[in-house]
Amino acid sequence: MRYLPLTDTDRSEMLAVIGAPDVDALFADVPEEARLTGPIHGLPMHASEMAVEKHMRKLSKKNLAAADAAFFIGAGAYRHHVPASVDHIIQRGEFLTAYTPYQPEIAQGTLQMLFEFQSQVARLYGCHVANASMYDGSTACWEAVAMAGRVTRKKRAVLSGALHPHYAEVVKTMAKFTEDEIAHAKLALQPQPDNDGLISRIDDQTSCVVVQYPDILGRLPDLRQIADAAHEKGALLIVVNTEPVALGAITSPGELGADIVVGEGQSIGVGLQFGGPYLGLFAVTNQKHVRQMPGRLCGETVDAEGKRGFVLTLSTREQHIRREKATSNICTNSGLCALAFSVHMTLLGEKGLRQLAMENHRLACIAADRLAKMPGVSVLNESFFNEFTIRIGRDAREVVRTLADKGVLAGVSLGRLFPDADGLADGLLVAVTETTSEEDIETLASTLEEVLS
Amino acid sequence: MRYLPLTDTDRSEMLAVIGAPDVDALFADVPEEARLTGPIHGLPMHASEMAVEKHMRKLSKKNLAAADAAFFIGAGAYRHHVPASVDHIIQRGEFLTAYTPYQPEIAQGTLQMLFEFQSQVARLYGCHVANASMYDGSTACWEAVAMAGRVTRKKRAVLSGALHPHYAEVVKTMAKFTEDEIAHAKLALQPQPDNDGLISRIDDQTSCVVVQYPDILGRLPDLRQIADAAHEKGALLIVVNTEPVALGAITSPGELGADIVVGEGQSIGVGLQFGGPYLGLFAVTNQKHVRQMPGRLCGETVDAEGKRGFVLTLSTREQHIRREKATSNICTNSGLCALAFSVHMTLLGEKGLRQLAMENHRLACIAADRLAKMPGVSVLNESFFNEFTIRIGRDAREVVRTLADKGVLAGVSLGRLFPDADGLADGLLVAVTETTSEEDIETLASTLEEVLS
Amino acid sequence: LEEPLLFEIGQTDTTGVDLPEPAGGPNRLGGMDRSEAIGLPGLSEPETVRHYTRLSRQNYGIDLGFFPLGSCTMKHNPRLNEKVARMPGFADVHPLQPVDTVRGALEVVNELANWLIDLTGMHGVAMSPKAGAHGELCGILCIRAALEARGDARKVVLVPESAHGTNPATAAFAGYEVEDIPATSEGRVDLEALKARLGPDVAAVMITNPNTCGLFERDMKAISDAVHAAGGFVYCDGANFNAIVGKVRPGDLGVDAMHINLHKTFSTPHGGGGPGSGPVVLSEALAPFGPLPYVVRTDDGSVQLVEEENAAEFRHTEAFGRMTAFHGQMGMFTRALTYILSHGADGLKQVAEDAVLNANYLLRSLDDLLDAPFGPSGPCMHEALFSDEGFAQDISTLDLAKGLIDEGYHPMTMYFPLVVHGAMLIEPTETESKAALDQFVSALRSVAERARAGDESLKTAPHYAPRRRLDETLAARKPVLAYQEPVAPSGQPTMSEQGGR
Amino acid sequence: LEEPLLFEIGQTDTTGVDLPEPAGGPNRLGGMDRSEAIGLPGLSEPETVRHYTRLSRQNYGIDLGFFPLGSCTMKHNPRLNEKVARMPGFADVHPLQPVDTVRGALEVVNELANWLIDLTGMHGVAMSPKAGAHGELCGILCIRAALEARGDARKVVLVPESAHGTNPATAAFAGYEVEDIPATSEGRVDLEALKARLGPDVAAVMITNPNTCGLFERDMKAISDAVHAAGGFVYCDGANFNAIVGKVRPGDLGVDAMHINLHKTFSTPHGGGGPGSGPVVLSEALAPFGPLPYVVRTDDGSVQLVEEENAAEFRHTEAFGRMTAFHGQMGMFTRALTYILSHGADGLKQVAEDAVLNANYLLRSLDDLLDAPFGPSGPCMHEALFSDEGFAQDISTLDLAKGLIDEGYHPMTMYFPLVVHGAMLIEPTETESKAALDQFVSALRSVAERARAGDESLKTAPHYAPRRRLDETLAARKPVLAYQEPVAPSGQPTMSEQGGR
Repeated sequence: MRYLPLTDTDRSEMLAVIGAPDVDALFADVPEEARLTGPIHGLPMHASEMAVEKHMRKLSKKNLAAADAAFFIGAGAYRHHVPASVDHIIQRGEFLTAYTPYQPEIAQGTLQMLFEFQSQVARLYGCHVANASMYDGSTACWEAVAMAGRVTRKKRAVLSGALHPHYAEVVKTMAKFTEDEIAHAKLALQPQPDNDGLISRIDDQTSCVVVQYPDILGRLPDLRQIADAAHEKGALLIVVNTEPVALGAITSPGELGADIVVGEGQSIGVGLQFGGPYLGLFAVTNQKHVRQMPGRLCGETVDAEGKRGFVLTLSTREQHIRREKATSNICTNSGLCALAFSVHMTLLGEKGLRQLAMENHRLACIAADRLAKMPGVSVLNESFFNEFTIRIGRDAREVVRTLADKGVLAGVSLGRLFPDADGLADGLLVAVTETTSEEDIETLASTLEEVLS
Repeated sequence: MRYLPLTDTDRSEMLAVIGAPDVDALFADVPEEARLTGPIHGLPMHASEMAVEKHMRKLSKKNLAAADAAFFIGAGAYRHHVPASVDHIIQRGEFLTAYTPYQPEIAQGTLQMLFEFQSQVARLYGCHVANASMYDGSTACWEAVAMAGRVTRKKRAVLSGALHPHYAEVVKTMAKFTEDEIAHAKLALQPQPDNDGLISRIDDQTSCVVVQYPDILGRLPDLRQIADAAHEKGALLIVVNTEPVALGAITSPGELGADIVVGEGQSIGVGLQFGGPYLGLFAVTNQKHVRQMPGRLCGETVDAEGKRGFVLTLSTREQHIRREKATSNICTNSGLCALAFSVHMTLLGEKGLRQLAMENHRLACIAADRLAKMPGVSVLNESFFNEFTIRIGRDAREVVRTLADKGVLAGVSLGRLFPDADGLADGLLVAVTETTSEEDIETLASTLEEVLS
Repeated sequence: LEEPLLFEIGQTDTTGVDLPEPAGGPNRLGGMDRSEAIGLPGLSEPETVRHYTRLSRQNYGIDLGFFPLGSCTMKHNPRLNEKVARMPGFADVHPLQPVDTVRGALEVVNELANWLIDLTGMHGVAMSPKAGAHGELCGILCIRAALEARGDARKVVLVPESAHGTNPATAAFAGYEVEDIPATSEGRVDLEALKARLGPDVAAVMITNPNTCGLFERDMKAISDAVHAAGGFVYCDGANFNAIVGKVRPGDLGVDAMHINLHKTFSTPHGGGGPGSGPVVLSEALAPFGPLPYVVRTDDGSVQLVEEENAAEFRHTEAFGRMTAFHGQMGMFTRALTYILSHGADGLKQVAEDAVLNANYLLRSLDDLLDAPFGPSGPCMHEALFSDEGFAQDISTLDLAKGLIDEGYHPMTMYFPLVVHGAMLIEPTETESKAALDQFVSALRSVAERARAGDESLKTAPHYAPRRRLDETLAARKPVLAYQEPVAPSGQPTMSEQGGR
Repeated sequence: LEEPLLFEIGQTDTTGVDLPEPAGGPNRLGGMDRSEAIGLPGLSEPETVRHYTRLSRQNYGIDLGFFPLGSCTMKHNPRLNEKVARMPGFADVHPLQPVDTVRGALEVVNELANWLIDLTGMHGVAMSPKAGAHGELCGILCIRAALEARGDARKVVLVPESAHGTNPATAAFAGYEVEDIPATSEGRVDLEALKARLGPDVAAVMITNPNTCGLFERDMKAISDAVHAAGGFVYCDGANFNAIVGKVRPGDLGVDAMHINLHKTFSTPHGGGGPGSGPVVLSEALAPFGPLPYVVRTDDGSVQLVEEENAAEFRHTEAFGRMTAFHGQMGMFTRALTYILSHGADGLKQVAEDAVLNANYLLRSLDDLLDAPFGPSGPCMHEALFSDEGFAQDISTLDLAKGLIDEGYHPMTMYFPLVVHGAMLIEPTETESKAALDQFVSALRSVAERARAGDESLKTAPHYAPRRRLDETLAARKPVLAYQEPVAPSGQPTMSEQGGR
């Protein structure tokens, strides 16, 4: 076994030191009848690196990689170009094989990176403080709802109908058990988000209003109005963002009145990976709320010689200290993804992020204009960043599958996202990023035309 | 430009410090008429990482990668499985982006690695001392011939006809200029190497005899007889090995009487890479010859506190000290490939190397037996390690091309290796390694049968 | 050379990418265009690589040396796993691609699920939980859903005091009251006390087995039987499954739900704090309630991924909901499966044996000098527990740990479990050689001698690390959680102020 | 922790791979079966990764900090280049595959060749030389072949005394007598002296331009004209091409042959000493003699790879032979082409400008404190040259260099070129930021002040490196070039003795 350094000689010598006749003697506390006598029957034995690599490559090749298709899928996970140096850095053994930085004297690399990450996220979101990351956007969204409950001591959350349905599902699942009430509007295919409808649901019992920006249809709600309405009723505004690149082009939620901003950070540095691991971002605009935040926080301090250094801090909120009184049961963050995000964001810088955002928007506009010209196709959105909704006059689920057979991954049908909803079946969500070429757009348009005709 | 940190502000500030009006003033010594005024006409401008990656990927996909074919090509470069950890280690910035270790106090990583590498190569070759690597096997071969001339003060080299023809061509090219005489036997398709013919060419003027082991047809000459004959005439025996994995199964050249052993180290750790960079190995059995060796040597010493350390040594042989009196003009070694070799060899260890060698041999025997059973095909070799010659009764160059169209890279035709030789055209060199599956062997046999029938 | 903060060396007009300048002109941003600066510093690529390479060298990782953190299982991370995870068919596929274009990815999920079910002797597995604690939550929610399905509103979850902090936090998050289960003097759950507490209000017992004292819960089967008899469920914290993988199946001991930390047992990288991955295996009783997406073995023995779309087809309509947006930690699944296939059924058994052998070797190489409170309780499993008994009055476990840093080692887990005073929990894992253990023992013995002798210099250790002891109190009292520009000297431009209102 | 030698920790029966045990039985090895042990130690994979990771941390690299080695051009190595070189279509193809299966690889060679020809203004390029010195040899052999083809048996090659050591060694290796060309007091070739020496016995002049004093050879065109008039050829050492790429084409200055160090100008990694790659561009006069494989631009403007097979088709039958077994350093070609495409024609020009700007900035930031012998000769190109003039009597350039190590820097090139006493050659390259240069200047100034003041502690520097000064004399006097087992204490088994006789 290539990963096991002990030789049989070592094992004998060690058993002698321990005073055990054989290794099974060390398992004496396992009831004999439960002890397995040999390798589990029917499972394969160990294999060489070459054999395992071949097997996994075979499985990998059974998938259509995005790079090999004309690719337009988004809906909460976006394909962006990640610079090669990002992947190089996250594979440095000192980052990859380190543990949670509980011994700060020999973990300043991870800690300084987390401090920089928190600072980057806070600025991107227009917030005061960000935590050191969470599992993903959907779980961060629920943590925000739970936190709003702690802050306001109320148990009713109002969810926008244009919140990502998986996010809403996670919130509702958790709320079932915490016995929070969730008021969730229905989504309708309108050119503009239904702010008025949302606001009408806010009442004095409302802990928070959850709005996605850009929303699941790609539209850009004006958050100020909702923020004012929420604050008036003593509720917090939670803004969910699933495409951080957008914030290079549009005003940040924090600047528009959000109290908690959460989102998915996958777009920057992380890659698609069939859905995970991703990167939950979590930030607050009000410093007073910091001690109600879930997840790890890294803070600045000094060492015994007065040198600046960083430590995990405010851990009295956390489960390993507070146990059942913790703000969350969360224990890990998404450290390596946070590193990837931070490295990529450093490479971009403000200048690169703005350029990237505008390049995404430019290509999305080209795509929207091209598709709008097609017979039988209409573009729903009045506003969008890099993703928009088209209506194609027939069930989009079927069309998406047909296009996939032709090597075009055309987007996400609203029927797949909202299987139980009425009136959405002909909607198709189309995402365009800097990785989309104008040739890809032409391929989408011509193949779609072929399929629809 | 993502690789250029200076901003325009920096540039202006720096020009002010220098006292130059603009950057062109710094090129004042370039004659004005030769100065280019703008980017060279007709060449493309800078491109994003994504655009360059796409372009290069397109070119990459125009090649048939060995992993996607049934693969049997050898003839001096062999496809072996390289563990993923090898590539991880050579990409550590501290190894990848270091320079030649001229400042040993901050280059002990490279130096200790080279010392270990030299020790590994010396043991593998059965030699006393190995150098820190050279460009590749073919150039190491010429360096050995040149060194034999310095040691013996004679200028006639006898080359076996079964030496890799590219190696022989490199030796002959260099000898033209140094005015050495090269006696090169013709290759004939015999089941056994023509030792007697080779020995008959050795005379008192002979500086060295150059024999490949296993030879270009895959045969295993008994070196002892040649060693004795050479030494009797005061000539050195140079043994060339192009497949180091073989030495896990067969006795090393040093143990059989070689004076200089050179070879290609690519099989261990380096990969195919369309021919380069590869790894020249160079070792001698006689300690007295060390000061006539070409290339870098790393030696053990102590530091001012008495701690063990390593330095480049005996550099009085080298060009940067001796200039026109140097033993070679060589300046770089193949350091990163040497590291890859050393890491892979460490993972193998003696046990793994022997297992690897015997697995290669086992599969090669299966392939030889399978092909020998085919009508119209005969196996030439009486002995072989992982490569052997078959005769297929018609021009093999054409057959190889036809098989390639069918996704089978069947081996190397002798007609391609020896374009001017008679009587070799129906020979095909077939290499089999641990990466070859029995299914691949069956594919080769059945496709070959189809083409030949 | 100290590495400055990114915010001290980067500039908002520097970038390490080559993208076109925006053309300007009209856009479709609906008037939400950003007008203010964000304040994000950039670096060119050479500066970026250097910044993070230098930072990395302030870190300790398993690649650098022994990392004996008990309960954290810092074992070798094979590079093959990293390579496989980056194959385009895994790394470059979107979770919402049509199913026909991701058959290979689903096979990975299914193959891994199959192994997890077989290795644990369970019935089904929820693959989506994002980490161990998320898995715990998933398991407890399954239990609650199962109880609710039979109209049983139990309110209490019993947790041993030595449990991971996540256990009580999870139970509380799921709406339960948490009560302690006492331990016996030998460091195991007190079976009789447990039995006495069981009743119609107890929804579940959460047991860590092997437990956090490094001991196997001998009475596990009896505990399960008692809990089941009282109408409750048994949750097993699988954080320490690495000690028993291939040696005993939790399903055979009556466990109803257990999460598996893929990063511990199956060596996906810890990455400085994540990402984790915590699939939850479930018994037949709980399987119907597992969240979507879910993997189940069907009657013909094949393993199937169940999502909202096909829940009815696989009769999985009682799923309690969804725990995360997509399928779970796919990138960790590929790594874990690669690891499992590399070891095979024989190798995984050897993993457990070598891990336990290494831990007992450490225990017996140290217990003459360090107090091992449960040393007489029999062999330990994958980790060895010591207390600070015998240290000089003013030397603490913390001091010893910081002293170990000066010897070139990452310290062990300190002050956990809480049941032992000044606890030190040492987990060697199976990927350490005997030579590495011997070297560590000798270093630890030397520090322990100093701790017993009251060597004052330990109190200011570490002396040779990138930083001396850091002031954690200051950090918590005056939290500085994001970079703020220093007040600019007059005449100098400042970088944009920190964003926000 | 010191890292032991592999031979001290490895065992011949340990392996980090999983391969089947040989079955034994008959074989076809023709009786050459190995019977003796080899003595190769092995390590498991975790131990291997740790051994080399630890070793790596004893190294300094460009990723860690400024690396101002003059004439060595230590610039940033983009990771994109590494990624591209590993694409299966480049990394996993055999040099002897049928040509139709490697069209993309040949296109890489051709695209790169095309750029090299255009950037240098030359006629053809021999791609196969494996490194700079190999390229020099190739160029000189082309010259000799061209002379022989016209029956001209010239015997002498002229080389400036400031040349790289490879220049005279190459000329000697190619069978020439080497004679020095003197330099003027301002550090350039003495044109009049050169002209006086030219004659029918002079085969070639080898000039480094920009030269090793960091200066551009103003009279290059006049030199070329004079050499050509005397019937000789001009070889240009292209090691410093990075200073002028995109700014001036050597072909326009009359150069007949020039090698290009891909690792210097086009940033393929140095890797601790190689591999290099040294394609040689050739003038119309020399192009017919370029070795195979060779790349030529045909009349229709396309670029073609010429091998033995198609030499006649491309009228390239006068090739002087073959310099290496296969096509050259393909893995470096992919990296260099990636680098070139990233910069483009505009970016490469910027590379030269920023490299020269950085060097002049250093020169002028230091020349008040360090003697710059050719400072008055005008702007330097890509590197700045200083002497030890003004140091205290007993402090040498070596001492200053070792003192810089203690400041966290790799030293500059020392004692080269030989024409300056105690030479220090500093090359910043274009990938250093102004901030990095300012920090270096301040460190170097502090060490230089100490050197002038005669600070004795410099003589024992470095004090803070992994090693203090190493005894190079001992290493050369009693060479220990391979590991030898210590004599075993009685009763202990030894590892197999070192192989061989």
